[in-house]
Amino acid sequence: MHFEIDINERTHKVSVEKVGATGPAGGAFRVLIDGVPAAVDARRTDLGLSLVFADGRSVDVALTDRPGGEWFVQLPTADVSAWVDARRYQRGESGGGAKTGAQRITAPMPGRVVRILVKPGDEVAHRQGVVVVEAMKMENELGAPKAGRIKEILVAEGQSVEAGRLLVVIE
Amino acid sequence: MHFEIDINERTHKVSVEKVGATGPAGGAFRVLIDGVPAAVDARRTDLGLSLVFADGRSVDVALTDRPGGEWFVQLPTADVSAWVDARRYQRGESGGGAKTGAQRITAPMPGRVVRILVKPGDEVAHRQGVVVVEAMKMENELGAPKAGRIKEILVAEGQSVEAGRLLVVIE
Amino acid sequence: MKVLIANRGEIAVRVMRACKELGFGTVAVYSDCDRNALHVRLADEAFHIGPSPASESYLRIDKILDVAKRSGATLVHPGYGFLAENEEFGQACVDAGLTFVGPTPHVIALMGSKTAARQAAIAAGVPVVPGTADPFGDDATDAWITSEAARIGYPLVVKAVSGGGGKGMRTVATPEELLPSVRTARSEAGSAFGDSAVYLERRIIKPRHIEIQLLGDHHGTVIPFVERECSIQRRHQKVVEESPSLALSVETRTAMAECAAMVARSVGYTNAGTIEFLLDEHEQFYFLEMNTRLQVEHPVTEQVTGIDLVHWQLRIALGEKLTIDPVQALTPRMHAIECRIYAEDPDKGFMPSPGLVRALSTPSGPGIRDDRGVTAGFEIPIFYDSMIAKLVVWGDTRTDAVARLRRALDEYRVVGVKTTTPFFQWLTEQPEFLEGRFDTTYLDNLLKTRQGQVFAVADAAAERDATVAVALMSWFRAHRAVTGTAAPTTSGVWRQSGLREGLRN
Amino acid sequence: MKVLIANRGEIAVRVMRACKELGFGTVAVYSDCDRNALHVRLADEAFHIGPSPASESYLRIDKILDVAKRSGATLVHPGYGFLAENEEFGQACVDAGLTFVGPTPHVIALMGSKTAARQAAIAAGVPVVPGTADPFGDDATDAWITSEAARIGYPLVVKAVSGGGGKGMRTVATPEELLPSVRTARSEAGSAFGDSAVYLERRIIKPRHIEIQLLGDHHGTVIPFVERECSIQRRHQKVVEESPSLALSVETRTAMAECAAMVARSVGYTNAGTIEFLLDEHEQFYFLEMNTRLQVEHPVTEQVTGIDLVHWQLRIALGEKLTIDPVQALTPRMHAIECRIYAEDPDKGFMPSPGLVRALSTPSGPGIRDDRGVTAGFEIPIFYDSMIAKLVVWGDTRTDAVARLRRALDEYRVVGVKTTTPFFQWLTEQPEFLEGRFDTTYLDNLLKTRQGQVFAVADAAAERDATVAVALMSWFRAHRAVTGTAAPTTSGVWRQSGLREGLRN
Repeated sequence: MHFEIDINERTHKVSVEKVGATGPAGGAFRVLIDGVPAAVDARRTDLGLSLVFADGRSVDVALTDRPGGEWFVQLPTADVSAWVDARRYQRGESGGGAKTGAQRITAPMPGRVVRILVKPGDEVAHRQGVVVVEAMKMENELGAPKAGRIKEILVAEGQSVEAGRLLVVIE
Repeated sequence: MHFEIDINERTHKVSVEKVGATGPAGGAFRVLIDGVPAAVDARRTDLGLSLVFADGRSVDVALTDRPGGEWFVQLPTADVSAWVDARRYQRGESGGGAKTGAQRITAPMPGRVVRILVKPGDEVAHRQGVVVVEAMKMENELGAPKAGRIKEILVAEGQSVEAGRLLVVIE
Repeated sequence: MKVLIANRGEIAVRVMRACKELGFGTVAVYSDCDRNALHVRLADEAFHIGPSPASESYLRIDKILDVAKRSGATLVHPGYGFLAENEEFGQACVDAGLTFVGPTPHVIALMGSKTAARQAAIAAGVPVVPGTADPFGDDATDAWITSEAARIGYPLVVKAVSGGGGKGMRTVATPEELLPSVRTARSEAGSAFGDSAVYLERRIIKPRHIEIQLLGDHHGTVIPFVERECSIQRRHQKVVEESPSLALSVETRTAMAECAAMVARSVGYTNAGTIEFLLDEHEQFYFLEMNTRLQVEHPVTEQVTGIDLVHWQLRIALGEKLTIDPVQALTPRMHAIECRIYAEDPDKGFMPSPGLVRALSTPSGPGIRDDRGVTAGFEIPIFYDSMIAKLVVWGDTRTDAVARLRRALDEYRVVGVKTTTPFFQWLTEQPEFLEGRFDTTYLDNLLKTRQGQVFAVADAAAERDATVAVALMSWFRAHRAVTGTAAPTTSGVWRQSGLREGLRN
Repeated sequence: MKVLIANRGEIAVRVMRACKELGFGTVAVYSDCDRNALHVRLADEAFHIGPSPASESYLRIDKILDVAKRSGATLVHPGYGFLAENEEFGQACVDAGLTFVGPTPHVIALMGSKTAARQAAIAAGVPVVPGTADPFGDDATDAWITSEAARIGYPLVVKAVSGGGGKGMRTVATPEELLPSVRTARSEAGSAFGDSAVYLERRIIKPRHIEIQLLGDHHGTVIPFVERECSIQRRHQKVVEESPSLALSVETRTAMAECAAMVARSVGYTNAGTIEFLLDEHEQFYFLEMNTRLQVEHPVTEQVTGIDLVHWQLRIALGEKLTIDPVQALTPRMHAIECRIYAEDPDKGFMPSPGLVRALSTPSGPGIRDDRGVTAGFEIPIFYDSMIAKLVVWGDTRTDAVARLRRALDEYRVVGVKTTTPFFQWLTEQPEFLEGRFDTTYLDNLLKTRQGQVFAVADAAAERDATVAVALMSWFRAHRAVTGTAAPTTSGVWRQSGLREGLRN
């Protein structure tokens, strides 16, 4: 099987092939990541997956699926978000219409939009504040995940938003 | 909804009726157990159910489903096995044909049958040894869960059995 | 005998454990969003007290007293936060014939006032930060203010009596800044709190926050404990606490403990309380304030002394005499460190990150205590403090404790939500932290210099691992859909889950 | 530096934690059924070494040495069990240039022989159970045997040198029974072990099992620790261990510790080891045997002394000098108790009850240490010891520790398998246990009188609760099937689970 996986603004092409007997509990796989091969034994766990690579390296990975094809990946050393086949998910998404490379800012928690700091067409720098959401009595400024141009703003000041709600699209 | 639940050789007739808004996460219920009513708020948890009764009593219950309509119920104070609508399950069971009141002895773990201590038609007392299964280098004598007559023996000495395998039926 | 625990989360769980160990029944209260919280599940009895906002549930004195009546509880433990330092609540318990596990309402009120507490400390002969004896209003003359400031010495701070969270507060470095600063502080406090009274206090340079836990019984005995250091703070919130402090000599410890006990004795203090001090660069200490309740960070004291503070809270409330050996209380047997693990995203300015805990794996083994109010399957509510756990570790030395802390942080996996764990993993690598060279300004200053840099950077190897994991999980999902192994209709709740299928070969 | 842990389960996890705290890399080995075990998941590296039976994996010296080579590990920690007391393995490690974390192969072999160890104890001037100096064969005359027996005194025990598990062992109450018992013991041992040599030993009445942990470095220092009492045994297997013992005066402790150290010094013992003694009714103690490895029950000693034994095992192996304060090692700061929680059904004669752990909730908070090798989703294998965890609790006094133990047992929920928890809940209510009136025969005798009675009886209220729970869970299942809320096809692994849906409102 082939996947396109977006992590940290990079897209990786991955192919997965099972090696020998592999059940839903796990088994041995040959994985090609951007053309580089890796042999890995993967088993499903209460947290996600236990990976053991051919050289013996053991990595315990926690995985959480989120709306829009996102996976929240918790490694022992760092947390990252990944999108599987992002194009497919983005095509189907209402109000999005973003192409690969577009960044979406979503509400990380339920709250109220108190300020919008940009308008469509604005150029924003990496980490520049874009929108302020109040939740748990704290104002939280959401910054641009990368430099770009504001393509779309999908909320208004004062509006209540649920967690995961798409707020702004940057292209 | 109505259920028949067998616990400790007794059959309880239970009806469950939801009270107000109740989702899959839980809610408030009115339960009739053998005609005696109880009001309970029940929520699903990682272990099973959290129950809070009308008088405030809080009980955290762990529940495991097993083949044949059995539930393994772990209360803070004791563990018990229960069968829901046992008749229905027993009708459909191959090789069983037992009616309500019949007791089945199953292999509690994978192992090997080393001795069968009874033959069909034998009368057995409560806790009397019926079959010996070897597992983890230990011989484990399985006793009669209640007094009765051996109806059927479904394994032979020397035979390997998987966990849950029906060994003997007592009526 | 039943104890009503008028709180939620980890502290409610911690108090319940003490109750069970002492043989008392436990009564929990809960709001809408806490129905399946751990404190409800562990309690013998649980009662709903209202909607999720604290003002409609955990802060409702009437509802809590009603639960006490319905359940037949005779003791009320307030935990910390919510109603713990509310003298009205203490009084209402007393009026209802309940035993409040804490000091008397009178003492709560007295020590709750910053200026009254300061007066009590002065009266007990305990050093306070030099400052004006009383707050002053609009009637104070410029000349008087200027002469008071000269007496106190610069730099100093103008503080509003009713202030908090930095509002109504101004730092004054030179005499020229004095009068303008007093005016702005006054006007800010007046509009924010409706009270424009302010006072002057010397500004301590590089202050360390050191506090003394104490217990007082109803027979006149007050026992002070070895200090806790809580200088690692972010925006005036403690994030790491430890005991003992690296900055204190045994002589200063003894002197500080004696001062704390003097203040407590002078006001007839009973039950558990903490006196906070500032320690300057010259190991001089100054009374700061008193907390008239159990502190969040009490476990580090329990670990280093082997004394269970919550047991004693309950025993004192029932009239028992303190039989603790004062030397044991004042002598650390080991070094303990506590980290407050929050559902916050440290890489986004510590923004709250509540949500569903999908799965949970916590550290165990030697030298670990995990005080937690959250289980797998619990949705951390948006309505309260988002603390997940207090991770307490100990070792023979501070170095051992820090090594263990790192090990424990690596093992702590809260699946589905962002936590402050990566921040602590970073902090425990900082030389100043490792060498104990810090004060209350350390962390905010350090965070400023980082300008929002990510704490735990996913390097190329980690990115690769994540890519492999996501690809394989996607494979499993697709595979399951194809082979139809999922969700056999006759199987159970757990059998239907991917986990269950996944693990059955 | 990397450490290969040649073991599995909780002890592999415990050793890994020590390695991580000391900054060493960790290398795990695993058999087929342990692929997703906790010790594999926590390790930096993990290598498959064969099928599930131990004889094809964890006991395969060649495969383990091969992993050491492939991984570049330079230290090997054997844990307990498996190869821990196998001198061949120790020698093979040495031959391969690896550092074996344990005593030398020579000392393992020496102290592994019951008679050689006994000789070493006698040579060191340590009391042993009175008996024949050497084993004797068919050539011993009846007259000699009779006179030896008279010297030793009745009752006595005939024991086969190669015996074990009660085989080749006979108790002799009177002189008349002597010669027939010797003959049957010999013939039983001859056919069972191919070695008919036996010896005579006085039978100690109401013996308590007391043992002394010790550490020895490569510079001649041996440090003995405060005793552990392990008299609560079922069929010669320890089930509860505690420290300190209620049966020992400080004088006897000191004497016993000194004896243990003398034996260890006399054989040049290095690394961690334990000397087991029997204590009779008159507080006389007798050398029993030495265990040349880390014991299962080592955590109780760590808790009461604050000394990390596994840290020291690694440090000693690397040539460090012991710098432990001997007084700290010999002085209990508190009371600690360990329960071995097994996947066994105590209500069916402690029959093994392996299987899938569906969910897991473990006790935490003050005074708890949970050494566990099992996680939710792990299938406890049928191939090894079915231990789930060692639950260690402590308190200022034994009474406090027992109260905490009860609280912790109530919190321990291993969902899906039967465990020995109900047995411990029952045991901690027994007056003899509470008052410390027990010896190694106590538990077997007590269990005999119970004749298989159920430990935790589900009374009418519990039966009612269970009925309600099962009815409601059935309702939820039916409800979900009807409303079709289950398993939306686009959602994830966890989302598909009943848990996930269940918790989303």
